[in-house]
Amino acid sequence: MTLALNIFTALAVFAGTFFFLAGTVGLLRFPDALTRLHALTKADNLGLGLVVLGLLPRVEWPFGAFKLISVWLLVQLSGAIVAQLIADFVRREEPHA
Amino acid sequence: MNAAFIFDVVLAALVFTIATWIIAARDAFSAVVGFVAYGLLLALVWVELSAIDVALTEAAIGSGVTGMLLLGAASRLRKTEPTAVSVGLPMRLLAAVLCALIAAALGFLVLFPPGTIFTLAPDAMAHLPETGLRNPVAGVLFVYRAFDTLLEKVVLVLALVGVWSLALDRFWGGIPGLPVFEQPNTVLTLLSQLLPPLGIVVGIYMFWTGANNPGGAFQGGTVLAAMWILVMIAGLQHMPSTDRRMLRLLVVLGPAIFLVIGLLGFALAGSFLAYPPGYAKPLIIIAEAALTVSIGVTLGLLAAGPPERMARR
Amino acid sequence: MSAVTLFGLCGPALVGLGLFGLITNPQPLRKIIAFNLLGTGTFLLFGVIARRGAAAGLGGDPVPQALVITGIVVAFAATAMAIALLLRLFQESGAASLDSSGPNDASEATDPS
Amino acid sequence: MASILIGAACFVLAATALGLLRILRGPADADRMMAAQLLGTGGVAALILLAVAVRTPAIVDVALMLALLAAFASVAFVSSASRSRDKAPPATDPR
Repeated sequence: MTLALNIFTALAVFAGTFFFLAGTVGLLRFPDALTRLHALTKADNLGLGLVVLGLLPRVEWPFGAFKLISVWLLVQLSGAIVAQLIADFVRREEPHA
Repeated sequence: MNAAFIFDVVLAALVFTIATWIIAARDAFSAVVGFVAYGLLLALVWVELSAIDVALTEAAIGSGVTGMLLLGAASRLRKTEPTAVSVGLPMRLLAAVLCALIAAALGFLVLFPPGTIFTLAPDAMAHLPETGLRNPVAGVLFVYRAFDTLLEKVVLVLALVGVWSLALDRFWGGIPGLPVFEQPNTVLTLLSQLLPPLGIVVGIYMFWTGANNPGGAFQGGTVLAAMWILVMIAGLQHMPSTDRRMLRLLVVLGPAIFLVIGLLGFALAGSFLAYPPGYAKPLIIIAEAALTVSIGVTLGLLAAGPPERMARR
Repeated sequence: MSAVTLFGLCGPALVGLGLFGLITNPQPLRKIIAFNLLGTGTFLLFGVIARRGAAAGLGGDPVPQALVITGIVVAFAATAMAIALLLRLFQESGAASLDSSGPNDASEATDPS
Repeated sequence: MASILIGAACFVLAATALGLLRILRGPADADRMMAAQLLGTGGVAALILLAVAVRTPAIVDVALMLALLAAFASVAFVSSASRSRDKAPPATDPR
């Protein structure tokens, strides 16, 4: 049981870290601001989401788990809205983009 | 060489690199963004130094509210940048040598500390049960060094008076010049409707848990301040006029209640800021609750800046 | 070398960098940022002293930690004050090079009605 | 398990910090802001990984604080940048 749990955590966390790396690569390699924004949201959603998923069985139930999920939801909310705001800003800044 | 140490090495290297970047960056805006990132990393450093109370403060103030202030100033001052005269090379070299010497001297002290390591941790822990608190940092802030904390609150109020008095004479008591988002923006409205309720819960949680776990009035108050500013930036609530009596009352409420409790100490426990035995915790909670509100309002007003226009009557 | 020593050396380096920026950078805003950097370096030194004083089941000496919390709040107050001063200075002296939020009549004119 | 989690925290931190190269390159201020935003998320992930690895639940509170204020810097940036731009050159503004 513990072994299965460990494997689950390790897999989810590794998958999460991969999305963080993907987010960085996207931020550095994509050609313009709007596509870079796209890369950013992957780290918010999937990267942090998978890390939280992997850690869930290891925290105190229910408050620890509740806090972890709230952290993820908060980052989701801010991430989504900041992406919109920046996209809006960029579009008004350079109308051709 | 274990994982934790590698983490610390990476963290320290990042902090140092970003600090160098902040100093070396060509334009002020890059330096400010670097500073926001730097504050974030510093919160991680404080976690690694087992100072979670400090990490919370740094996360809230260091990168959050200070970042906002600096970003606002950087975009306002953008056009004045090219006019600044830079310092000549000989002066730079001299400064570099001087600063390196100071850093080296401090570094030497870190590497070769005095023989006996002085610590107040055992004393702090030994008397903590008498206060009813279980967070030693809260114990230091509100019992052992309560005078410092009281004065610090007074400093915040004085800083606010200082900021306000920078307004033009005819705007005294007017409305602060916080940049309000002018384009009607539904996304920002959504954020500032959803986030503040959660933020207020977190702020109160920080204050409440502060007695026994890392957290406290500063951290809670800062979260409240941030939420207030968010609501005002989004234009959901108008920035209040600074001559509102209620507002000014809220600013001094915390320090005033703390002072009253301190003066009661003369009558009930024999000296200033002493708590009568058995009543320490409730009194501290009352003072902290008032301080949380006052810190929230004061930090929010400090970030909003001096008054720049008058309220329409 | 331990992690504490590592951050302990980071502190002085930040103090040095901050001081250098404070002296050599001509822009007032950059000086304010550099001063904040210097401050955080000093706080880190306090943090290292606290960590070395770990005893009685605590991860660090709570007294320096509490001092740092006070310090961070006061540093913020000072920064807010400095920025307000700086913005006012530009309003007074460099109105031509500053955006229109500077001169007083303009801000009255754009007062949302 | 603890080392794996700390290793992952280390990796996330290093990866997202690499994104800070965007601050160097720019070109626009919005791109720079995005790099700080990414590091914010990375910092949150690193903190919760650390919290579980060293079994200190209070560290999650720091992550909660960062998550709550994650949008704050970007909102301040967008609002102050659009204000100074809108008011600066009246000629380019169609209104």
